[in-house]
Amino acid sequence: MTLPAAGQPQRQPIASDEDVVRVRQLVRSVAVAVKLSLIDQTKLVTAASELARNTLLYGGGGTAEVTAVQNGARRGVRVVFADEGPGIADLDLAMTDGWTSGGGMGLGLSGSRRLVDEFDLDTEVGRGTRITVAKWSR
Amino acid sequence: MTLPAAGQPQRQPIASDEDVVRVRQLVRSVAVAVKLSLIDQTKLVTAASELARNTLLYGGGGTAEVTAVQNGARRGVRVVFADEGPGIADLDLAMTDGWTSGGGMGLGLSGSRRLVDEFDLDTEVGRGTRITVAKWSR
Amino acid sequence: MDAIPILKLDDVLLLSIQVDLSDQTAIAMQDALAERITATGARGVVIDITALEIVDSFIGRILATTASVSRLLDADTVVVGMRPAVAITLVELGLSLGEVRTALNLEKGLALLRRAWAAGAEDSRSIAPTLHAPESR
Amino acid sequence: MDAIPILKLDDVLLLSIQVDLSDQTAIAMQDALAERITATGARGVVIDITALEIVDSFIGRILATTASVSRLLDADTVVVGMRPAVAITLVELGLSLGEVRTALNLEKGLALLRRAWAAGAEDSRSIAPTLHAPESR
Ligand SMILES: Nc1ncnc2c1ncn2[C@@H]1O[C@H](COP(=O)(O)OP(=O)(O)O)[C@@H](O)[C@H]1O
Ligand SMILES: Nc1ncnc2c1ncn2[C@@H]1O[C@H](COP(=O)(O)OP(=O)(O)O)[C@@H](O)[C@H]1O
Repeated sequence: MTLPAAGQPQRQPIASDEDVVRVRQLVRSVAVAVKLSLIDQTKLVTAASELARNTLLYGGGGTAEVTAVQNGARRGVRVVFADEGPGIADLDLAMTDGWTSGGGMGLGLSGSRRLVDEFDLDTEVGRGTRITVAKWSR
Repeated sequence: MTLPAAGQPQRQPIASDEDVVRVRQLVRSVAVAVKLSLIDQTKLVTAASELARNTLLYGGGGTAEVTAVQNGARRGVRVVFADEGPGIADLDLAMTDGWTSGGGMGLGLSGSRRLVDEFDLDTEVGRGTRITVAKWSR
Repeated sequence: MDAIPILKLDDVLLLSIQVDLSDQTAIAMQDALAERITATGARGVVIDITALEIVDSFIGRILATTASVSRLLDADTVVVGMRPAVAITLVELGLSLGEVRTALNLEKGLALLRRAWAAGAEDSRSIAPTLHAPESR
Repeated sequence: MDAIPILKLDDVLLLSIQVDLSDQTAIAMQDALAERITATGARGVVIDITALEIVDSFIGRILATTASVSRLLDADTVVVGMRPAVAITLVELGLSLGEVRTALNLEKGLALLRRAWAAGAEDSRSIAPTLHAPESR
């Protein structure tokens, strides 16, 4: 599990298309700072892009909180996406490759889970959704 | 969500093949009036054509109601298709790309959802079907 | 119900769709075209959709099946004049026109047919369409 | 919203994506490209993504649908310059770019188009893309 945080969390509101781009840039800068490999940076930023878009489109907007974390000798990046949208009623369905309630590709949740080392999803219908992901240096 | 209506709704009965053409023409004229881009006009009119045909073929006829709408600075078009036909028993199936109970391509519902910004489907078996779509200026 | 005139240019039939196409008109077009191919022995068909403001799944399917029917009657079909907005919408709708050949305009469509015939003397199915039918209940 | 410049090299349009692509910019790119294909009669499109640090499912879909739209407008598309990390990530994400053709760089992309056109005079659908629509509710 992700334990002691090695840096201050940085928050990025997600209220527009451009904010999704800003989330990518913020996540990349922290991933570079903790020295993730180029491939791991790319995987994490891609996952963050998917989840930030979901926060915007389905969650009605929200925030991303990006933190440099440390666990023994390993450094990493943790990102928390939070919204107060409708929540996800059928999580199994939502996590299925190819399933979308909108017009998407249905790969955002299932695909981003494959791209990160930790993936934790907390949702309540009518209350909102909170997704925490982390990626660690090797 | 679509809120204050900026224009009077215009109704077009859907009882024949030619009425489907009239729905397209009415939707296009309102889309032009609210200054949707040519591409967005085309997407909306195409979705309307699909849904009007469904109203005719599966709903046994009905109406289309077309309204110019406003939401802050953005203008848009809302179209409501209503019939008192058999309703849709299995909505997941009906929304699946390629599924048709008749001889169609099975792209009317799923495809038109991709073409619009808002898509809301309300149906009850034995009572009828009501589909509301909206497209907004960018 | 307006009929769609079918012109003959040498061995090519030319349909120019000018009306806002109702489903019945589209079906009538397809039927009339098949008769004309057989009556004239035409080797090619050009369907000009420059005037069409939308192509939905019904009309798209008619274009695809028209190409398939023509192919069975030994004529190749090219659809010309598709508007950019129509192309974008068709793809987002999820419709594939199967193997329907397209060209920018009438001249390019005719040139395409001539090229295919010249190159494909030994293989006249070179621009053959296939229709992918949807899964259905 | 930054626009993406579209250059013309003979009968090929070249888009070089330099910005960190927002969804709206990607859609605007697709729309502008379709108009330019029709306006210029271009036969090919090369999309250079050398500068793109990530391709997520939205941008990946735009690349795939752009190829399908171009095909309907009778132009072939090649995506060039994909970074290795992007390719690895796309596969792990589970995204298929459909039949989008790729090449290492601009020169190889142009060569691919020329080769396809030369070989495919009798069958110019040689690099035709198809779009597989996702399953949905
Ligand atoms: N933050 C969220 N709030 C509510 N619903 C969500 C959220 N994120 C995802 N979902 C639901 O899960 C579905 C699957 O999401 P995803 O796998 O990212 O595919 P896509 O974004 O292409 O639809 C979405 O279509 C949506 O219904
Ligand atoms: N207004 C309606 N009333 C009842 N059933 C409908 C209605 N609209 C769609 N359906 C059902 O949903 C199915 C899928 O519709 P659609 O995706 O438009 O494909 P298609 O029109 O090609 O059959 C139809 O075959 C029909 O069974």
